[in-house]
Amino acid sequence: MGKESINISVLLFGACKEVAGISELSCELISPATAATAWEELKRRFSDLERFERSALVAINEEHAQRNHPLKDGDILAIFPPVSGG
Amino acid sequence: MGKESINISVLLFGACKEVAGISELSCELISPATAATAWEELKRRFSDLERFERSALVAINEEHAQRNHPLKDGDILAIFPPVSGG
Amino acid sequence: MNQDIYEITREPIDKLGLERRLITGAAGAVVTFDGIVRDNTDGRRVLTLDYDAYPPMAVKEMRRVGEEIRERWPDVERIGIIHRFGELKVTESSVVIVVTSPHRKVAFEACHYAIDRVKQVVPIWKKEIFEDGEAWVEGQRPDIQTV
Amino acid sequence: MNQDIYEITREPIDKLGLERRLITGAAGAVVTFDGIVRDNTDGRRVLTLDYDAYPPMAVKEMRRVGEEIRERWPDVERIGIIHRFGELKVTESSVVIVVTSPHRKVAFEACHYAIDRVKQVVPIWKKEIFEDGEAWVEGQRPDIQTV
Repeated sequence: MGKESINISVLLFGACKEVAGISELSCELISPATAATAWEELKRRFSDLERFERSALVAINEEHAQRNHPLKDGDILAIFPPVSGG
Repeated sequence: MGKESINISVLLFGACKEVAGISELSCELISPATAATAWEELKRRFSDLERFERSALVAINEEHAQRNHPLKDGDILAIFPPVSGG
Repeated sequence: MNQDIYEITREPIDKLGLERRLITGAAGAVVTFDGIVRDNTDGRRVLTLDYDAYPPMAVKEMRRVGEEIRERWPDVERIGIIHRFGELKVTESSVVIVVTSPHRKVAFEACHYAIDRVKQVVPIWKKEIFEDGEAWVEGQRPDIQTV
Repeated sequence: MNQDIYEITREPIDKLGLERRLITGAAGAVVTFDGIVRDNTDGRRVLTLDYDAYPPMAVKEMRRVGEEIRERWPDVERIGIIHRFGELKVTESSVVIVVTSPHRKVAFEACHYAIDRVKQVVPIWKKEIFEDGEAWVEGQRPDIQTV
């Protein structure tokens, strides 16, 4: 039997969305996975995201989170540059 | 020939107006006169103004002034309690 | 500076209109202070406030407050001050002050300064009408006039 | 506290309507911050600003800013924050924040704090569209997320 996998939704915002050319996608990850695992997978698919390696922030289920935060099946992961509203 | 006299307009505001029961009057004063001279004359006419002896402020021709400021013919003297707008 | 606005009026203050007259493409921050008639003073129920004013001098003093602001905060873009007088009901605006500037810190500081100064120097007096009586609000005697 | 207002919208912000929904007889001071699209950034002419947003999270974060305010300034009466997104023209409002309190100092301080925090934590991003190009505005990376 293979390793267990989880499915998450990924949302991209701001310059991350523009560079990737996509705002929303699904992602299947081998468990255990963290936001960092998903980020590596995203960079593989959209290599231009590499430029946000140091700056990108993440939120999990609409809450700011660290990149080492674990992901579980059904989570919504958002990835975006530092905010610039106002 | 008698002493020279000047005519001024007096405006009362706020509690001063209410206590005197008048908002505007003319006043003839013997020259030289200051705001304090006019104030003495007003207290003679409206004795209840006495209660503002220490607090009343004056303006001459729409500018804040000291009570020892000289008055000249045609001046507009305003007398009022400390302001409480806003 | 010529487009600043200083007015005194018996009519309800048109706050949105005042802001519209002051907003320019150069101003990124608009800070507005709106002074509202409260329903109580230290717990005693207020029915209305009755404002007396010396209109021409009030406008001069408001203009002077604006000049003080421009000396202290040269980055200020526009200033507008409208004070109402006559009888005001609870939740009506007695004074509206608008300050615009390219960045927000200056607009906040200048607007706060403006209402502090208006309450110190502009010749307006208010009487509180309570359910069971009335009383003129005692202002502070300013240092500049200690005679 | 339940009557505070936190919204995100593509439509022009109804500033006067927001204020009206928040004004109560207990509040003597209403301080409003209105963030306006400036016509230039460091002298370079701006045509429009294009705001991207993560709406549900933005509302959560605005609500959290409101909670911070109530901890710091218990006298605050009402808080309202509306942020707009989409394409905004010069002199249009991107964000309006209203804070009411019995006395003015608290309302000024809390409103200033609110816009500072909104710019730090609410997930919204703006792109400046110039005559001759465009650029995302770089936000500050917050300390809380240094990984």
